[in-house]
Amino acid sequence: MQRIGVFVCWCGSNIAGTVDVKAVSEALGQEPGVVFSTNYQYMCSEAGQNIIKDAIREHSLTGVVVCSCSPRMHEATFRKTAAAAGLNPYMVEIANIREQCSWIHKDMLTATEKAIILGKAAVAKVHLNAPLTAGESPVVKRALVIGGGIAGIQTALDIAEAGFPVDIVEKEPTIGGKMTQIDKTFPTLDCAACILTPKMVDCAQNENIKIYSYSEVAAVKGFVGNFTVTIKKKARYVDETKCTGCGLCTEKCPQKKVPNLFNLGMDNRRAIYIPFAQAVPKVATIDPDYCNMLKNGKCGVCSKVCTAGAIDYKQQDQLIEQQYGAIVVATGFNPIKLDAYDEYAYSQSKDVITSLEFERLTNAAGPTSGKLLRPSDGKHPHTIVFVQCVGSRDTSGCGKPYCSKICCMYTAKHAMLTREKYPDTDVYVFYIDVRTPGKNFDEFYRRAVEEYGVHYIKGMVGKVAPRADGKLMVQASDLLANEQLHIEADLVVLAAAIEPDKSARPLATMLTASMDTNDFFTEAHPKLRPVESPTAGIFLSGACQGPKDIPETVSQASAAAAKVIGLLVKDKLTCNPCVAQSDEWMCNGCSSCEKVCPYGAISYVDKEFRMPDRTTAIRRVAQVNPAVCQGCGACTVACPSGAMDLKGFSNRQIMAEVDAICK
Amino acid sequence: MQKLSLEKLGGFFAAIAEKAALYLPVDNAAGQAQYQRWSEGAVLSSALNTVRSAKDFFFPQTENLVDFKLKGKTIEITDPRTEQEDFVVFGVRACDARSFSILDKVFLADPVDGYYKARREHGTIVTLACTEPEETCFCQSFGIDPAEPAGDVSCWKTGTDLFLRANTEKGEALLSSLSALLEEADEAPVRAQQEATREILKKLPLAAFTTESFGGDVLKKVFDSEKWAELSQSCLGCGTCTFVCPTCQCYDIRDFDTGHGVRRFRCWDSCMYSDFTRMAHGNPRLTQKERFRQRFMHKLVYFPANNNGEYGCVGCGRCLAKCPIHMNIVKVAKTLEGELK
Amino acid sequence: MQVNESAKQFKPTIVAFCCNWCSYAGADLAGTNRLNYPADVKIIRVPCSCRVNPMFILRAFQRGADGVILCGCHPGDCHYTTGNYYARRRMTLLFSMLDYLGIEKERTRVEWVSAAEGAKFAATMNEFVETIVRLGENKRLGDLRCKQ
Amino acid sequence: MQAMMIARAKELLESGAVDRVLGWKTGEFVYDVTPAVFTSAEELDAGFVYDEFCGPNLSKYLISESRKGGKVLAFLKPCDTYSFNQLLKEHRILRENVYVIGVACEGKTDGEMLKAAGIKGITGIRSEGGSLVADTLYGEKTVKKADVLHERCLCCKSKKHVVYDELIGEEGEPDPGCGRFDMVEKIEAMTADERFAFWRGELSRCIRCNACRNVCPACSCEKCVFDNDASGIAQKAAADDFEENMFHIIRAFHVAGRCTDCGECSRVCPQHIPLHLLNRKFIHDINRFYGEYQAGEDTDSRAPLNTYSTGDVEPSIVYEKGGNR
Repeated sequence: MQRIGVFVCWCGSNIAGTVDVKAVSEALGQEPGVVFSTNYQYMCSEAGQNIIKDAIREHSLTGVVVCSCSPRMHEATFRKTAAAAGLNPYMVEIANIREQCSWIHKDMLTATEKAIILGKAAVAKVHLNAPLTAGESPVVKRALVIGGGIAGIQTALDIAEAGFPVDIVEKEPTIGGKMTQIDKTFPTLDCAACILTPKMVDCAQNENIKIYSYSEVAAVKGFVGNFTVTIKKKARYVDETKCTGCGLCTEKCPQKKVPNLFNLGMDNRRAIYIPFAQAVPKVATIDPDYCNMLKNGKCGVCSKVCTAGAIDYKQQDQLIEQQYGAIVVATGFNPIKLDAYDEYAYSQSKDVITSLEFERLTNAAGPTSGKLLRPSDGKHPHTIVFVQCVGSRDTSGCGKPYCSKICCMYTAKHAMLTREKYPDTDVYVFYIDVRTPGKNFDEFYRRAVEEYGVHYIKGMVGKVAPRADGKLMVQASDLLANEQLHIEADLVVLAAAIEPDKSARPLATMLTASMDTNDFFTEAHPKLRPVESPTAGIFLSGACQGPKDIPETVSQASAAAAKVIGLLVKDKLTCNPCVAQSDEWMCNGCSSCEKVCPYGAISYVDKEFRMPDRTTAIRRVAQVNPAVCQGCGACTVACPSGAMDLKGFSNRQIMAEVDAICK
Repeated sequence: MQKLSLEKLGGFFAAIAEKAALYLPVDNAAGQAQYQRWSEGAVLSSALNTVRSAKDFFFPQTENLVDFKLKGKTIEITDPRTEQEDFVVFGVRACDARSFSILDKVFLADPVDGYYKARREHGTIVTLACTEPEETCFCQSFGIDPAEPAGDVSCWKTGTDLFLRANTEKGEALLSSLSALLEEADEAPVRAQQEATREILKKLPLAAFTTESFGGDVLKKVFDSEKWAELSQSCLGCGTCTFVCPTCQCYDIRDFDTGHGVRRFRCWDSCMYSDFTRMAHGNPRLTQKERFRQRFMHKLVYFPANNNGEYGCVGCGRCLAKCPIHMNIVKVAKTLEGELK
Repeated sequence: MQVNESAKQFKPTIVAFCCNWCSYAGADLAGTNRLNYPADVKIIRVPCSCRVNPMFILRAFQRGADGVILCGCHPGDCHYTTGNYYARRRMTLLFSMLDYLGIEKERTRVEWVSAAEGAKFAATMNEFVETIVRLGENKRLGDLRCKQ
Repeated sequence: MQAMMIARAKELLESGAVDRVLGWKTGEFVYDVTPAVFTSAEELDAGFVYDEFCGPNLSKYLISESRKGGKVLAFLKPCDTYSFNQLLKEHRILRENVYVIGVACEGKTDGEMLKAAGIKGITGIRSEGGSLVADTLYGEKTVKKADVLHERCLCCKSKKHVVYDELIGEEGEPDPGCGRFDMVEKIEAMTADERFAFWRGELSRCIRCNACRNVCPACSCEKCVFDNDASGIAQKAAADDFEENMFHIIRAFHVAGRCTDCGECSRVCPQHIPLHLLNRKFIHDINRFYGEYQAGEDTDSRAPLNTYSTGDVEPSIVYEKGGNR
């Protein structure tokens, strides 16, 4: 039997105004197990807290009920009070007689009656409370960033700056991501490379940062504070430590017909390559699909010309295991495949290109060295049609239901730059809506229309038909003028929707991090915890969480870094003690609980039990990892035998409250 | 012996119901017979027997023993019992009639069970002779003659009449109170019916079944038999056999928190249940085999040992019909018999 | 459905399970804004709507509740991301079963109330209490032993 | 059929492929077969039976049998295999220790139905085409097989074995048109008052013998909440109408999405309460609200209550759909 103390707060007149606090403390004093009951003007004041402390000591209370404001307000306060007096903080329960009683009722009698019942419920609950102690788990002071795009780079740099070691895992041979392929950035129009490459170099030079390029995450074990991650370093057949990046091999390699993916296949590279001049690490990589030596053992030119002797045809994939305290996901995005959009003739005509391909066509390091020429005949295009929302805001099923967010702005940029460089070109932009929220975005868009005379037409393009003479017949509707348009275009640029990188889904499974139906990672709370995954210790940076432009990505990257730093500075993590717990004797090992756990906190072990008939049996039973469990209780209802219960909100406790309220 | 024409049966029931609560077997929604309080128009079931036995009337499945009320911090104890009304149970078969003598040995022996005693004193049992015994019947194995049922009043239902004979003072009292409806009768038709019934009894598949071999000093031998494992292997551990049994009399006492007090009640228990006779230290019968064995040891060995040879079974055959996996006292006895010979 | 004559005198007992993150905060907000709703409603705080076991709801009716309402974060906003989705399925099936057994379906209800929807909370409770008063005392799912 | 099964069982025992055989054993009368484990050819000859009375679903026994060491041969009827599969899914049966032989089933006869059909004092029975001819103490009686089948067999959901190591007899197919939800829909169409009256009438007969629970392959909990005093809702007897409702509602809820509709609960109920109508209500609702789902059909899909979709119907659907007022 508990020895319970009841403390009724007047909250000045906030409670005492409509609730007869004396009557409440007297009535509750009559409840079984209540050995002390009193009321005071402000329980949360120092004087009030002292009343509680003294009572705990004098009456050796084992439980405390405070009838006051919402627990969301002062539960923490009164728990500290109890702890200060040597009582386990989780032996305190709050009866909310202000927000949920005195403030909503005018009649003293009714309010008092209700306050008493709420108090009784709290007393009934405390009777079943048990002292809880928050567990602790150590923190490995090292972070992993998955993805080496601008998001990953920024996060890594910020964490490293704070003095913690960070590893970046990048699946491509170089870090930098999509931004390396972009020519200029809106709305400032400064060149992407100029602002990105210095950051890439910083990463390479920062002793706190280790870059695993041409690598992937193969497995993740553990939980917040200590994850064990297996990184698969793919064989690049070049010894990173020896390669000087001189590039001689990439010129001598006889295999010249390899589509250059960095330029989206618009030109060719060799079988051994360095993606681009500013690559980090600046190390050559052999493409095993095209290298004659690797395919049929005939060639070996690169190894002959390599003075550093870095070429190693025997190199194998390598598995590296590493401990981390926190993991940041920055897997980024890709434009969707446009094969489903025949009406735009993307697969039929070379002169129908995506916006990213357009970036390469206008980039000095691109296939045309920056001159805007038609891919088909290398002629200068005079009429260019930009089509917005290709696959975005598309509920037909073949596209994406969401807005890709960046297209409006980069299209305005493309249109503007084209008109600036080639004033003789006609530029049309077809749009559903032009969305320009963001600093200086709308001004930017208006400049495109007003200063650069880009033709913005509200309406969708119905069909793009390549003509024998190389022209592209663009058929579209002008919704404002309400007329059909036929444009003879030389070049059509499609603003393809963006989607999360394909590697994200399997990764999410490894991390037990949840994803939405579009494969974007879901945040712990859409408003209040936007850079954390619901899974403790997993953080989100950049477009893997939703479409973003560069400034947004960078700010989220830094936000994620801040969260990671906040975690890594801790030596130990105190876990929330109100977590689920499975009674192994009752557990059937049916896996229902595991299925509904959003955190992957439940695992199964085969345990030997001494059965009632004195035999021993191996049984599969659930175990909850208190460091991972967040205490939602989904598992407790999924469990038919009731083996799974939630500390602090146990079945018995909640039913006791129900009983007290209903009697 | 007296009789009344079946046409008058309704009036006869009405007359009884005027003086006391009358219960009789009636077909329920599921087409099975169950005892029901008589009301105008109630039709006596033609089924051989009810699913639940007549023991319910004297030893109900649940009954309140005592109430505790919390007044502030003091506890007030009250007896929930109200004045026991007189009642009549009509249509009890010979097997169930015998079951009362077995229950009496348990509840009326010192210390007397007041709750049970009160019901026995206020209840009048009117039995009805069987005419169409079924394959599951084996009451004759226990010296019961279904054609000559005991009870306060015995009845025989022929095609035209209901014959009645009082066997006890209670019975006399009941019949005399109904004399207006009854006429003196010649026993011949009853005798004829009995002969016919006894002919059928000889042909019953279990006519030869006997539990004699359990009479002697066989306790240890039976208890240690290897056969229990095999017999109990498919037992579900449900309480069907116990709850339809007219002689099972084990109960549990539990407290129910009503929110404003505690109600202490008793309810039937079953030795087949995993928590049967569980004590502070745990459960003395750890496996279903042991619990299963308990039931049959009790009926075939322990009970006769303590009650000069009377078995704890009346051969009503309910468990034979109702066990979900058709394991029953007959199969058990026959299997163990082999061991004893 | 029959309207209870003694509706005026009848003071129902109503249990409201509220998830800690949205609905309980919503209830607090209703209080902060002094939005009145009947005192018949008593709130029980649970971490998430998915913590509510059908057992609790039946228990409430057994002990004399006339109506039970479950409030949680709006689907998609669950603090634990998925809790209310599970709660939604569980309650849909449970309510459907109660209805199937002939228990007045209006006695049970689920509402999604965010931390910002104090007004919605108060309105919902007012409406729910009205419904229950109209239905009258819960006779079909109560336990006679628990009656005073 | 029976002969083939015995022969095969003997082979497997002899070859040492299996150590035990789980099947049905003859009884005192024609209809009282008992699930039993056989360990030798002699035992098989002495008592193994497979006939129209072999209703009991053997799957649940395999929870313990598969853990007793050695390998057990189990004969499973089509509907039994669904239970078996569901138990595999819940990790309750060690598959590697069970050799499953699927046996065809034409529907099983319900001994209780024979009695209900007025066939009493049965001493023997033989099948003649679509009818059963019974010798009784009161003469020969004939009844149509269809009239004395178990309810679950009258609307058999599937004659397909969803899991087996080998088959004896013809393999059948699932039957979506079996009409097993007709009665559920009939009840849904009643008024609330009628439904209440109907269920009170049925459930008030409950004697809480727990046969329905103990026979149920989905009710395989190590310790049932109703037997567990620590659960706070333990009940020994239904001391009040409420407890009857509570027990059956919670039981149905606990097996919702896991119940394969094997019909054992209704088969064993001594009071003939149509308990399957509770489980079927959940199955029917799940099919309607969340898409067709048959528990036991596979071992990898997610149980309806252990998953969700963001577009799920709101509980308020009960007010609109539900049953009529």
